[in-house]
Amino acid sequence: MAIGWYLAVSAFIFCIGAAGVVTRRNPLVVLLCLELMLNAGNLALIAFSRMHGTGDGQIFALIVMVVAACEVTIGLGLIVALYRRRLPIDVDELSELRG
Amino acid sequence: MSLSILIWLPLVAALIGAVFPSDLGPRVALGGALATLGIAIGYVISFDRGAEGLQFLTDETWISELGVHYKLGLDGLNLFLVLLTALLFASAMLAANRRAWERPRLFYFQFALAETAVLGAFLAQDLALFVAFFDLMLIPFYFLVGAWGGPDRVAATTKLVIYTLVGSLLMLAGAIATGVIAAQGDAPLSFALSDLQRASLPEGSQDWIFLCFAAAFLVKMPAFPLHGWMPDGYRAMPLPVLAVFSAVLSKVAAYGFLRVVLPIFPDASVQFQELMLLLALASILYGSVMAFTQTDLRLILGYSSVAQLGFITLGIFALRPEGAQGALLQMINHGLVVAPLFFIVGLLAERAGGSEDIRDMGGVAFRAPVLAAMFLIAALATLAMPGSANFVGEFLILLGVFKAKLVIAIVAFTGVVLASVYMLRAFIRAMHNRTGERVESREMGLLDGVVVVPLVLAIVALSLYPQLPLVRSEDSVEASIRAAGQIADPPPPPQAGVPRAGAVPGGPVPGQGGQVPPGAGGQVPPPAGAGAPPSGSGQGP
Amino acid sequence: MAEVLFFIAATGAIAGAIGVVALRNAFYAVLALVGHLLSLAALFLLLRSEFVAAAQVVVYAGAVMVLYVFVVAYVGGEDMPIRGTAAGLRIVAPLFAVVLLVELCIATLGSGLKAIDGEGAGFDPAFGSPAQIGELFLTKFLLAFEIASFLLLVAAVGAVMLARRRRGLDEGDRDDSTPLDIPRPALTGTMAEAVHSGEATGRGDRDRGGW
Amino acid sequence: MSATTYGWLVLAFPLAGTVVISLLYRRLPGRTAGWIGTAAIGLSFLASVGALLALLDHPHEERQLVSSLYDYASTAGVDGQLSILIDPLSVFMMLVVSGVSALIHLYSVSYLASDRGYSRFFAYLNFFVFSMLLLVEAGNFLMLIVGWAFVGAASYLLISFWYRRTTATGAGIKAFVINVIGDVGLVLGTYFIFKHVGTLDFLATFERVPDEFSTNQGDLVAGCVLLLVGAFAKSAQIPLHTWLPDAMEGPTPVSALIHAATMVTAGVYLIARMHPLFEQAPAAADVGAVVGCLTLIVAATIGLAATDLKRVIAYSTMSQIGYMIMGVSAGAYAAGLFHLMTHAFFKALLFMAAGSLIGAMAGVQSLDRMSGFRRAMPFTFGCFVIGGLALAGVPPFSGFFSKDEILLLVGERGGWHWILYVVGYIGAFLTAVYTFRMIFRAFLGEPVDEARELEQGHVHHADVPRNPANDEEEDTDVGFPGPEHHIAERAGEMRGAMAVLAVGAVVAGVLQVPGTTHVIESFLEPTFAESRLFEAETSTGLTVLGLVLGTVLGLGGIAVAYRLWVQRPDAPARIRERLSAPYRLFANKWYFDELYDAAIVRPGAALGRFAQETFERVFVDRALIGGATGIVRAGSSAVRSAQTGFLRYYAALLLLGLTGLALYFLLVS
Repeated sequence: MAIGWYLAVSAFIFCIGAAGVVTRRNPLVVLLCLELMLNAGNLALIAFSRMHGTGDGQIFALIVMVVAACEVTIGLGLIVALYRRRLPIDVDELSELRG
Repeated sequence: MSLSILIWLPLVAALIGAVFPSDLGPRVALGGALATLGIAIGYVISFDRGAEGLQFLTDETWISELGVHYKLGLDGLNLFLVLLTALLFASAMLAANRRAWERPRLFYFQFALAETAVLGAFLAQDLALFVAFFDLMLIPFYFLVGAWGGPDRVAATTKLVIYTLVGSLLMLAGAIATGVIAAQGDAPLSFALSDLQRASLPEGSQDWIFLCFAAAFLVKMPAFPLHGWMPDGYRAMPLPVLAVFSAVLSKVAAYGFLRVVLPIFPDASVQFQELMLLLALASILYGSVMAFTQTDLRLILGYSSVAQLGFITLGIFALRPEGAQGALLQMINHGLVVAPLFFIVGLLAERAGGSEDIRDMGGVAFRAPVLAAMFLIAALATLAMPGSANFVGEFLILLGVFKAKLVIAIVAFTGVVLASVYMLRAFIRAMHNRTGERVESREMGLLDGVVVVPLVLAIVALSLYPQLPLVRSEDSVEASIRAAGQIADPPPPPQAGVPRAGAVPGGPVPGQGGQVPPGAGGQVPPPAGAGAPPSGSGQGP
Repeated sequence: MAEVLFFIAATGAIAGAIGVVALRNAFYAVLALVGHLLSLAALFLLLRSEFVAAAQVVVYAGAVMVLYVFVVAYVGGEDMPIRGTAAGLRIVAPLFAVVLLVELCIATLGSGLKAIDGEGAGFDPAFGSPAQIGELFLTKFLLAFEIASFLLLVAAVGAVMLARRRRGLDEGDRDDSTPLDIPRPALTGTMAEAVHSGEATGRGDRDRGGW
Repeated sequence: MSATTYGWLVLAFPLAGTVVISLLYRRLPGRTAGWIGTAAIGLSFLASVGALLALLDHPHEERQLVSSLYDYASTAGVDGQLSILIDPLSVFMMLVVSGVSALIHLYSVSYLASDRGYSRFFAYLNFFVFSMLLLVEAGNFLMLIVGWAFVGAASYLLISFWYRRTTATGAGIKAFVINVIGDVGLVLGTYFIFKHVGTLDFLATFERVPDEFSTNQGDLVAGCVLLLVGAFAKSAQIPLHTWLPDAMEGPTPVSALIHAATMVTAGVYLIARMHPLFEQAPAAADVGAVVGCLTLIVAATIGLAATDLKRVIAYSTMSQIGYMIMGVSAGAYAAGLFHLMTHAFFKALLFMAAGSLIGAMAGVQSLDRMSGFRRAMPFTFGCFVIGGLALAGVPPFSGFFSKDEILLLVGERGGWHWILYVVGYIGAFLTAVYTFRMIFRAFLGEPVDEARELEQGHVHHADVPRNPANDEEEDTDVGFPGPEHHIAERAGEMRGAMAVLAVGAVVAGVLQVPGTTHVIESFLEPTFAESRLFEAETSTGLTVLGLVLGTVLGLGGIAVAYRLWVQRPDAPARIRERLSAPYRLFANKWYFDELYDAAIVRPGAALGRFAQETFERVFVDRALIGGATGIVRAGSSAVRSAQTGFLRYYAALLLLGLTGLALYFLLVS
C-alpha cells in the first residue's frame, strides 16, 4: 500500500478526535478523544518511518505513547479528584479559571 | 576567582538555605550575602588602580548566533557600586533577619535573586547581558512587593511593574537595534559594549535609541515626571526591600547612562544634553518641594531620592569629567545614606506606635541618643553638608554643570538649600520637639545597631576620605564620557599656554602663564604635588 | 493481501474512532477505543513496525485502557448529552474538523512528495525490530529516553498526589475548596486583585511598622 | 615642633574632646564632661600659643606655612587637599577662638551643671570649636567650606540644644537654612574663582589672581559678591541676618561663644583672608562696606527698641560686626580684626553677665521684668558695666580704640566713604544709648521680687518653668533646661571666666593705641604683605578728631540713656508715642521676617501644596500613571473576555488556529 493511504487514515482519525474534543462534555471522553489524536499522530510517524526506512519515527511514536500514558494518569487522577470533591464531571461546569 | 562567583553566590546560598528548615534558611541566605560582601571587599583591595580598562574579565560566548557574550568585568565605574550593592544587601538581609516573614525561604530566595540581578547588571559588559540582568531585577521585586508589602501593595505592584516594564521594553528594543545597526557592513553581530563603542552609530538612529534607553533609566531612577510609581511603591514595600530598592536599583539606571549611553550614543547625548539637564533640574526642584510637603517619612526620603538622582543625572549630563566623577561618587553616597535612613524609619515607627508619619512622632531623641546621632549623621550627609562625601559629590557635579551650563548650576543650588529644609524638618519632627502621643522613646537594640551603625560608619569613613573611590574611578569615568565630552566641548587649540596644574603652592613664577581659556582646567591632570604634601612658604625658599 | 488487510484495519480504526466520539456511554466509548487501538496495531504491523505494534497492544490497549475502565467504573459512565453550552460549537467544531481534514488531504496528496506514493524504503530485516529500537534508544535518543522515564515518574507521583485521600477528611465529607485553592496562599495577589485593586485589600493591613 | 604641627594639634584637641565625650557620655560622672571639654580647649589654646611662638621664629617673609595631610578630593582638575595654612592671620584667629572658647567652656562647666544634656552640650561645644578652628586654619577653599558648614551645623545643634522647645528647633532650622544659603554663596563664589585660576589652594589662588583677572572683571566681581553672600549669612548681615536674634534660643554660653565671639565673625575673617581677591574687585568690596554700614545702623535702631535682654545684645553684635565688615571691606584689615578680638572679649563678657542675670531671673529674659539687680549681683553688675563701656566705646576701654581705628581708616579712604564714616559715628552714639538703656533698666531702679529674693541669699526658681520665648510650659521631666539656675556670684568657674574677659575688655586696647602701638598690625603684616590698602597713611588731624568724637559720642549716649531711663522714667513712653512710626519699625525689626514670610516662605509652601495636590494628583497620577495603567487595564480586560473558562471553547480556538495555520501554509506553498 502506498504510504499516502496511511497518512489519509491518520488525518481522518485526527479530525475525528479533534471534533470529539470540541463537542464532548465528559472529561473522560475528552481524554479518549485526545488519545485518538495522539494515535493518529503515531500512525503518521510510523508511516514516515517506513517511508524513510529508519527507526527514528518509531522512537518518536514510542515517546508519544509514554507522554500519552502520563497524560492519562494525570487526567484520570484529576477526574478522580473531581469526583472525590463531588464536583460535576463536566468540562462546561468547571470554568473556574476564567479571566 | 571569577566574577561569576560574586554574582551567583547570593542566589546559590539562598537556594541552599531553602533546603534548611525555615528558621535556619534566612541565616544561610544572610551568610551568602555576607560572603558576597567579603568577596566584593576582596575585589576592591586587589583592584589595580593603575591598570587601564576592565579587570578580572570573564568572557564566554553565550548565544553565538546573536553575538551575545557572557562578559563580566570590573573597572573604576562599577567597582564601588558593586561594593555598595554587596554592603547594602548584606545590611538589608541582616535587617530582614530581625523579624519573621511569612514563607521565609521564598522571601530570602527573592531577595537573593534581586542581589544577583543587581550585581549582574553592574558587572555586565555586554549590552544584551546588561538588559537581561536589568529586567531580571524587576522579577524579585514584583514578588517582594506583591507578596510581602503593606496595604495597597497589589495596586502598587501593578503600577511599579507596568511602568518599569514599559521602560524596559523600550530599552530592549533599543538594545536590539543598537546591535543590529552596529553590525551593518562586514562587522559580525555583537553586543559586547566594547564592540558597540567602536562601531559608531549613525546620528539619526542614535537619537531614537538614546530616547529609548533614557526612558528606561529615567523611569527606574525615578526622575520627574516619570516618578509616578514611586509614592505607592515606596509606601507598599517592606522596609529592608525598600532600602535596597531605593539605594541600589536607582543607581543601576544612573550607572546605565555612564556605562551604556554616553559611550555608545555620544552624538545623541550631546544632542539631548539640555533636555536631560532640564529634566534633572526639574527632578531636583520638584523632588525637593514635594519632600518638603510630605509627612510620611518614606515619601520624604522617596522624593528626596528623586532630587538626589536629579543631581546625579545633572552631573552625568554635564558631560565633563568633574561632573561625571561627582555623579559616580554621589551614587555611592546616596546609596550609603538612604539605606540606613530607611532602617531608621523602621526603628522610629517601632517607637511611634507603628506610624511612619512625622506628625505622630516627636521627642524620640530623648532616651535614644545613639539613634538620634545616627539619624543626624545620615540626615546631614543627605543634605550634602560640606565635610560629607555627599558634598564632595555635589561640589564636583555642580562644578561640572557650572562649567558646562552656568544658569542650570545656579538654579540647581536651590535644591541644595531645599534639601537642608526638608531633611532637617524630618529630623526635627521625628526626633525633637515635644513627645508625640503614642511615642515611646527608647534606645535601639544591639542588633539594630549592627544593621545601622556600620553603614553610618561607612558614611563617616567615606566623608573623611572621598578620594578612595575618586582616584579609582577617574580613568574609567574619563573614558566613559570622552566621546560625548569631545563633541560637546571640543578641546581647545594646542597653543593654550602652559598647563597650569602641577603648580600648587610654591607654584608658578608670577607672570609665567598667560590667559588660559576657561575650560582648559577641566582636562588637566590632578596636580603633580598630589603625593607629597607641599609644605613651606608660598613666597619660595 | 496487504491491501485487503489495510482496508479492514483502516475501516476498524476509523469506525473505532467514530465510536469513541459518538457513543454516549463512556464505557462503550472506552471499548470503542480499544477496538480502534487494536486496528491501529494492525496498521503498524502492516508498516513493519512489530515492536511498536506490540507495545501498542500490550501497553496501550492493555494497561492504559484498563485504567480507563477502572475510572469509568469508579466515576460512573453516566450519559452525557452531546450538546454544548455554547451551542454554536456543535455546528462549528465539526465544520472546522472537516475543513482541517480537507486541508490535510490536500497537503498530503498535493505535496508532490514522490515517496508517499511508494511503499517506502526497501526491505530491511532489522527494521522495526526490538533490537533496532533498543539500540536507538540507548544511543541516539538516550536523552529523550531518560527524560521520558523521568516524566513517567513525575506523572506517577503527580497522579498519586492528585487522587490521594486527604487526611482528616472522612469519606463523604464535603471539601468545599477547589483544587485551585490549595497551592495559592492567601492574598498572593491574583490578577483579579490587581485589576479591581482596592477590593481585595481588606485583609492586607498587617504590621507596616518595623522590621 | 613646627608651627604646622602645632596647627594640627590645635585641631586635634577639640576633636578628641568631642569624640571622647560622645563615646563616654553615659559613663562620665558629674561635671567630668565639662572639665574634659574645657581641658581640650585649654590644650588647644596652648597649642595655638605654641604655633604663635613657632611662627615668630620664622623670618618675617616666611610666615605662611602650608601643611597637607592627604588628598581629600583630588580629581578631574580639582585639587582638594586636607591642608591647613598657618600664617599670622590664622594664628591670630586661632588664639582668639581658642582663648575665648576656653573661658566660655569654663563658664559653662557650672552654668549648665544641672542640665540633663550636660555631656551632649560639651560634645557639641567642642565640636563647634573644632569646626571654627578648621575654618580659620583652612588652607584651601574646600576646607574653608567644610569648616564653614561645620560651624553652621554646630550652631544649629546648639541653638536647638533644648530641643523640646519648638521655638528652639524652629530657630535652629532657620539658622541652618540661612547658613546653607551662605554656604551656597561660598561654593558658587569658589566656582567663579576656580574657573579661572584652576586651583583651590589659597596661596596659589592669591598668586594667580592678579594675572588671571583684570580689575573688576565680571567673573571676579560675581565670585567676590557670592563670597560676600556667604560672609553675610554667617555674620548676620542684612539681608541674611534674621536668624541671629532667633538663635538666642540657645543656652547663653552658646550665644556668648558662637553668636557673639567667634562664629559670626567668620565673615570678617573671610573677607580679610580673601583680600587679594577683593582688592582686585573693588566693586565687590564696596558692596561689603555698604552692607556692613547698613547693618550697623539698622541693628542699632532695632537694639533701641528690643526688650529681650539677649536679643538686645544680639542686635548689638550684628551692629558691631557691621563695623568689622565695613572695616575689612574698606581695607582696614588690622583694625577690623582688632575690633574682632576686642569685641570677642567684651561681647562674650556681656553675654556671660546676661546669662548670670537670666539665671537670677529664673530664665526670664524680658527687660520689662528686670530692675534693680545692682545690689543683689555686684559682680555681674560690674562685668556688665565694663562690657557696656567697652561696647559703647568709652576710653580707655578696648572697644574705643578698635572701633575708632576702623572709622578712622574708613574716613581716610575719602570720597563717598565719608558717608560710611558719619553713619559709623551715628551708630556709635546709638550703641552707647541702647547698651546703657539695657544696663540701667536691669540693674538700677526699684529691685524686683527676684532681686529681693537674691538679696536675702536665695536664687529665685519659678514654680512652673516656662519657655521665655512663647510662655509655653517646659517639659520638666526631661531635665533640660536644667532645674537649677546658676549665677556668677555663686559659681567660681563662672566668676573666673568673666574676670579674665573683663580684664581683656579693659586692657586689650593698649595693643593698638593710635600713634603709639601697632602690635596687631605688625604681627598681621606678612599675611597682607602685597596688599595695597594695608599700610594706609593716617593723618594726625583725622586721628585726633576721631578720638574726640568717639569719646564725646560714647559719653553722650550714656548720658542720654541715664536721662531717659533713670532720671525721667516716663520719658521713653512719651517718645514712643510721639515717634510711633519709627518705633514700630524698629520694634518689628524693620519687618524683615514678615517680608521673607510673604516673599519666600508662603509662596514656597503654596507651590508645594500646588505640586502636591494638583500637579502630582492630576498630571502625574491621572495623566501619566492613569494613562499607562489605563491602557494596560483596557488591554487586559479585552484579553480577559477571551478567557471564558470553557475548556471546549479553548479547544475550538486551538482547532481554529490549526485550521488557519494549515490554510496559510497551503496558500503559501
